[in-house]
Amino acid sequence: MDRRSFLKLSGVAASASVVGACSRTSQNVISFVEAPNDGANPVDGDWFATTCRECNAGCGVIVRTVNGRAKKIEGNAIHPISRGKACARSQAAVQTVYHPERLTTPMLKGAGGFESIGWDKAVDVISQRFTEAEGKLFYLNNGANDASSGIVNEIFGKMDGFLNVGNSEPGFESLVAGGAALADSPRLPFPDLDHAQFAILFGADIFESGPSPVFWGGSFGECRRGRASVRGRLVYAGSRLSSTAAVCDLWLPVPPGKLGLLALSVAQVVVDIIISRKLALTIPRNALGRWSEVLKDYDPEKVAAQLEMPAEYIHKLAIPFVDESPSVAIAGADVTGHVNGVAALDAVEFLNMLSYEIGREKLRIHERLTPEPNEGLKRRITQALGVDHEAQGYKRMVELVDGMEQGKYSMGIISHTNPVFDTPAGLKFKDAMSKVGFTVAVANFMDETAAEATLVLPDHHWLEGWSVQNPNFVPGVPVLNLQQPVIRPFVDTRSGSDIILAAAAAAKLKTPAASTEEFVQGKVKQFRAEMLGAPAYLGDEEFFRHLLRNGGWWSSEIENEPTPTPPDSVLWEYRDKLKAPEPEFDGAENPFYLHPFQTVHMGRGQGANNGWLQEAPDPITTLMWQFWVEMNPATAAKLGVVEGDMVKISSAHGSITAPVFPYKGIRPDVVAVPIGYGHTNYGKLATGRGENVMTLLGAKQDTDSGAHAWRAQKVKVEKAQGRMKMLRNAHPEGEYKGEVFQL
Amino acid sequence: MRTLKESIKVKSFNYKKHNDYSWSMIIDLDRCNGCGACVIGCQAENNVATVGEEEVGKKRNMHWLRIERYIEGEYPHVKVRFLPMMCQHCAQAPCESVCPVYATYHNPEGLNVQVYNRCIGTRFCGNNCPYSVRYFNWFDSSFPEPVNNQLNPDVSVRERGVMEKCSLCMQRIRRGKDTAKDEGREVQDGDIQPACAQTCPTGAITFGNINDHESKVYKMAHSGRAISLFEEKGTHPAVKYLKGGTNDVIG
Amino acid sequence: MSLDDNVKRSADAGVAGGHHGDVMALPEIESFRDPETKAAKAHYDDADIYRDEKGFNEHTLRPMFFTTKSYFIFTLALGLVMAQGLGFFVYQTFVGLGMAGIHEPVYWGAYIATFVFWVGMSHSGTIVSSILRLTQANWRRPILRAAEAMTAFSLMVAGLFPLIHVGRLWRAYYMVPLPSQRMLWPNFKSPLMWDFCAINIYLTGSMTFLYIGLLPDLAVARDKAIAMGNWRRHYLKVLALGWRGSHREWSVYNKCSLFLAVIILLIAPSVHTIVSWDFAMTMTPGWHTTIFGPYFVVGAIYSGIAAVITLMITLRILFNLDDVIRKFHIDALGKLLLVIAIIWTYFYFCEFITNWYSHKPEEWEVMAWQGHRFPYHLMVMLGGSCLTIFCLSWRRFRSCMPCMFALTLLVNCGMYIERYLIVVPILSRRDNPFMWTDYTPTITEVGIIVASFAYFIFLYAIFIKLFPIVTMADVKEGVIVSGDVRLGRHAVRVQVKE
Amino acid sequence: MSDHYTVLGLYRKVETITKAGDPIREAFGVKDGDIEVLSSAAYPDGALLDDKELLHQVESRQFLFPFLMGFVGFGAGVILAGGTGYIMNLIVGGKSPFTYAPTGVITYEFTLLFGVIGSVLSLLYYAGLPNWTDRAYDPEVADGALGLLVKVYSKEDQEKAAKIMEDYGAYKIKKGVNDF
Repeated sequence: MDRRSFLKLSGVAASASVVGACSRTSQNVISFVEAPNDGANPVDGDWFATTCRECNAGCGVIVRTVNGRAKKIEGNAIHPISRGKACARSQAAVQTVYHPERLTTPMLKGAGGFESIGWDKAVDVISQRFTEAEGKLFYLNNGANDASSGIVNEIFGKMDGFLNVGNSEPGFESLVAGGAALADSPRLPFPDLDHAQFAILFGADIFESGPSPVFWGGSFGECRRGRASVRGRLVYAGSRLSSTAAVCDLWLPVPPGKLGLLALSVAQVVVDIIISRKLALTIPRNALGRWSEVLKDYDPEKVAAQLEMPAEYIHKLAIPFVDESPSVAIAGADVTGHVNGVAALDAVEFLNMLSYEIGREKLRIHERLTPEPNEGLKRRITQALGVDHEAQGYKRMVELVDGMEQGKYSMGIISHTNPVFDTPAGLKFKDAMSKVGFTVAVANFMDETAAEATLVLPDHHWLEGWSVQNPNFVPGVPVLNLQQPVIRPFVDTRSGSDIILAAAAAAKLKTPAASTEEFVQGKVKQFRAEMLGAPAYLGDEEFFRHLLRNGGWWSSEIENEPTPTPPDSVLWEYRDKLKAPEPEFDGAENPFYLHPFQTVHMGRGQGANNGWLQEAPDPITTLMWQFWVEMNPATAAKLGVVEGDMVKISSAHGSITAPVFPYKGIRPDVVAVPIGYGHTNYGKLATGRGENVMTLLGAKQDTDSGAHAWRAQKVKVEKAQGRMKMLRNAHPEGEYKGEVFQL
Repeated sequence: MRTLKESIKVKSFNYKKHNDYSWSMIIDLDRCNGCGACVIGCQAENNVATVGEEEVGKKRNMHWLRIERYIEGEYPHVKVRFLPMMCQHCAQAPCESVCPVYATYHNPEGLNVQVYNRCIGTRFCGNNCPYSVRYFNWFDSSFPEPVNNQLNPDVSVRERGVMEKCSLCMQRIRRGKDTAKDEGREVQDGDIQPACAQTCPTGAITFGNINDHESKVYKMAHSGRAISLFEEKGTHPAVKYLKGGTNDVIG
Repeated sequence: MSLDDNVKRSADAGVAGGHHGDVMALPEIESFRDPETKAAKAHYDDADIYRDEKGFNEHTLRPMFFTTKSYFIFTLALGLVMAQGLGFFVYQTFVGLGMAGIHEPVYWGAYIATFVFWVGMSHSGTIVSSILRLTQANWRRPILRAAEAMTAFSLMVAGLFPLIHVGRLWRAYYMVPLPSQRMLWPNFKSPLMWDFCAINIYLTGSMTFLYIGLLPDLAVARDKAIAMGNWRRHYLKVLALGWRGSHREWSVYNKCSLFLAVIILLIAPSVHTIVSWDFAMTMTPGWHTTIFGPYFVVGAIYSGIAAVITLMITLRILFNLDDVIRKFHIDALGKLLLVIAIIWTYFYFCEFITNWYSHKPEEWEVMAWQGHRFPYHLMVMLGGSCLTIFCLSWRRFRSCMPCMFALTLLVNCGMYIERYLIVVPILSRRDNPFMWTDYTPTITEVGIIVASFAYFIFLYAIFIKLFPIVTMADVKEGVIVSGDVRLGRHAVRVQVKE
Repeated sequence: MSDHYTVLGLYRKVETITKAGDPIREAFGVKDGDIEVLSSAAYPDGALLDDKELLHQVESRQFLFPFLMGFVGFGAGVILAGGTGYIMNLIVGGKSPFTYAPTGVITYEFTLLFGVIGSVLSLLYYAGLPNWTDRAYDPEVADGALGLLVKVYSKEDQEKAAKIMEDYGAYKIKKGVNDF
């Protein structure tokens, strides 16, 4: 072969190989890329219904498990509270089951700190203490009306000296007390946002704190765009533009503690409108005149200066309140956090009563707008569970702390709550707790309270244990939640209530059941027998299974007791409650109002050890993994600080330093600090992250209900040394350029 | 095999004509309250890694779905807007054509698909995405024992050096289609719910087949409020948004 | 002045006509960079070494055959710098690209800016060489090799950066159209794929161009190496392909050079155009512009020519090549640089005024001379246009070696920053304002980039020791085809052109 | 082919070597391909030796190499870029599987690549390189000497040619066998 033909041939060979390269593989390539989940076939897994216990709202959830591992938590579609949805905290709970820092063994505090003891010994120690305590003990939980609370209450409830305390969320007690305004029993007010056209949110951060952000989210969605032709409109009044306020159509920065005044002023205008438009209400016309007389002090022109806004804005609230009926007024944390909380709540409730009257007159009222059906049934469920439904609230906490100080208790059981961390410094819980000889902490993780306890019992995660719950927050229908183990315990834990039962049995106390599971079954049986009457087609066993399948029981129909329409005379009795006392503040000499608030992710601090929640950007600040203090840019400028500069916030009770996050949506005289940061002993992720705002708070209480007035605090703010890079998701310049999306 | 002529004729817009399914997602901005449940839902469903404080500081968080927050106005007339942002699954996706290895392409059901094990990490797609919704694995994602027990078996854990992004819960779509096939029927509206749509408490997110003219998404996409983000770029996203109301209805 | 006069004179002087065993008595040189090398000078009868071809060969091959201690120290230092870069690179590969400062959505950072810079640098050599070859500019002759080598080496350096930059280096071969069981095939619609092809083809082309240009000089070096018994004879023998300078070889060779020059001239602009399309094909504001193709090409030629000047002056000083690389060469290159600077400034102005006039917020955010980017823009403006155009307009400046050295370095600093400004600020201020970020390179990136410069210099240093750095055959041809023609009272140097 | 003999005469002057070429050709009737000049630089065609005719043939064909290879490259580009789109049928960016512009870009690049290869092949083919055998050569050519190389077919002719070269001013003669 000569050179020339060789070259020719090799050239042909080269191009032929190129052709060959692309000819064969087509089908395979397509099939390959069409398996974008990398060939993994979707596994169905098993779905179990249970109840989310991350907070006390009692949302029904379903949990997907594959090969005995919980994979995903979703809302239970038939559950009346969650309505098929779940919040961030609930879904992040799978992370806590498999958290590397979970407690795995009972630990007794000895001379050299905690020592691991076996479960048998733990039961021995507790039973011995039970015997010694002779009923002089307290049980402190997170305010859930659940099985363990019921068990403890049934064992010790009748003993003299026993105290059952629920360390419930701040503001809860006031809400309950305010809700009691019209009904004759404590209850949470339940304004029907779903069907409202116009809503005024009085400091109600319903998506962040409030009971069940999930339920409120659904209600908001329904209100806003649930109907074809109507767009629900919301107005938020409060000192900080929270993420709830962010979705509202108008934000009114009302000074702290003045929301009751605003509500009354709106009511005054509403009554005037009713009179001037001659709306036919059940309230006699002359009675309306009397109301007008009562409310005349709250004429917008008179209170506008106090509310620091033009009087026209009050009219802007009141006119649609009548025109766009049905309307609701919702009170929340900014109302209940002050010493005049209950008074303000009453004012808000009065608005709701007026709204009901207007709505009915306009034939727009929905049966669920304001009533609280089946209050009796709910109470009966509580009683059947054996829980002390009055245990919750700050009043009991004060009683407990006093008792501990006086040495009343030789023993205490603290279950799934962290009062050392989340009660205000003014309460001095930690000091009091140290005076109790023997404290048992039932917990999943080591936290500040467990560290102070004598004995730490690792409890099952709520995905692993049995319980039954009567949620605090009942939107319209009575609910009995069932919590079942959806996975086998991942680490060597025991149900806290099982241990208590075992110890009580060993101490020869009367126990309601041998185990929690048995207790739950018994309660369901009792419930079926007492509350429902026994449906013939379901035996006890089947009924229990039915509940397991559904995740609990709730009346499928709204079983209305007729809504009490207060006759004028009753309403007239109410007139004394319509007042707007001046708010009082702890540290009133200080220049700034402190506005502690819950974020959607941290809760009261439970979420702080969860990587997902820490990394999820806060809705308003978009900060991740970080603690901050919000203040108005004008305030920051006055203090001479920019974003990331540290400031020291101090009150008589303590001080914290935090990086500044200037935020336009806050009053210039308010500094807002998130709750849930600043753990000192809560695992690697949470410890040392920020500071605990609770250390600033005094022990001011609501004058009417005795609830903790957690926003009645004024503080000093001064520039401190240091700077911190703010780990924000939004760019500090870009966050003002939303117009590029032409939304 | 198609002839060359046929193959030249195939254009992106034919998805809607030639396939049973064309998946679409509608996000009602009037409903979104920024609560972040979808973010965690997505994270749990798709094995999205957490990156830790240090990396977050460098803006390397991996959330496939993020909620953008914009602030408008001056105190006291401040308005905060939330905008859930995930892969928009553009019909004319800028990210797809620039990938040198076909690691991202458009599947016949109108989804923008990322094939992790083809990806070599040139990050060109990320540069060409106007929405900035593609995320890069800067390090090996850390799911140390025992956290790995949570991992969803349907979704792979991505190696370092590859791009990842929202798949509109591809595995759920497939499961939905499998179930429908087992039951011998078409996929019904509402059968398939991506994790975010499933969990959104306010019901702001709706998912469905836009080829089905009876479906919710079809009706919503044809309502007057529907917009596409960066419409002027001509990307034709499968994710559409419903505009919010006016700023100040009362004023 | 013809060559055989020289040869005759050499013969008369008893220099030529030696035998095979007559080893060249090259003088020992004390210092590697002693510009005066008086001993060397004394060897020739006067400064114009073109007259003595053998002397010219010896002189120009000296950098290749004689190495001083300082060279080794210098190379070792370069090696250390490269080693740290390699260390960073290996660490980054095993730990993850997070070691670099890039993040969402600044997915491309200093690596790509450096890549563009090096690709730009590569545009001097072959393109200048091709143009000058085709236009038969006589002054091109001594500088061709150095310029072409620069092309090849800067491309070799540039080619590393995509590899450094990809997330999965161990899968980077997916870009190569290799039929495999994995059924992977590259997407030829991706500008990155075009880029991949173009860079590789350009590298192939320019290496070929360099090699073909080297061929006759390799033969000369081969003969010297054999005569000296130097170890280089082994590879030189092979690489010279048995070249013996027959007329047929020369004729074919010239033709081939012509083909290559034309083809390279077609490839080179396409390469940087395609690099610019990596940006311009995206819909990122600030990148998505039609001007990028020519703008990049001009920028590339600009920085390339500046780099050639820098390099020429360096070689001239280091290897005592004052007589080969003369002031008028630098002056001529300076004029070329001036023209390119003006064109580049024109493009810069076009881009700027388009953005300024339309004032689209997302684009203006980047182009505006504001904030922390102000000094960068200033540097680009000074290095890139104002100062350059001003200075180069003066003949005295153009023939001042230190001035030109400093200016061309400044030009390349400016051009590096310009590349950085093209890549980074646009990505950090792009469409979605929520995702705006700021980017600073990390120590890893800086280390690797510094190492890339060291690598380039290292390659050059090695090249100088292995191959003739001056285009000897071209210079000789220049001597042959030129002569003095008397025009009245003047004797004018003219060149024969066909 | 039977043995051939070569004579290489080295000259110092262009004038001398140009004069030496013709007598040798005439003396033996040497064909164009059998006589050659060696130099260290490219002299214009015909400057040293009148072999224009032969070179003209070579030159006129040399362009075919890059040209034809360019066509091959064009085909490779089209097949690679266009064929990929045709076979893979993957929709990216809403573009049809086969697209003109990217195919054009790739084709352009490949055409030029093959053009480069063709040019090099033309050099190698027509210049007879690489050839690492020991051929008639003298290192002094590299230093500027000019060599006249002739191929003859008998010992006598070799001697005769050497004589002619010496007569015409060659300062050095090298004789060889089978090493043209």
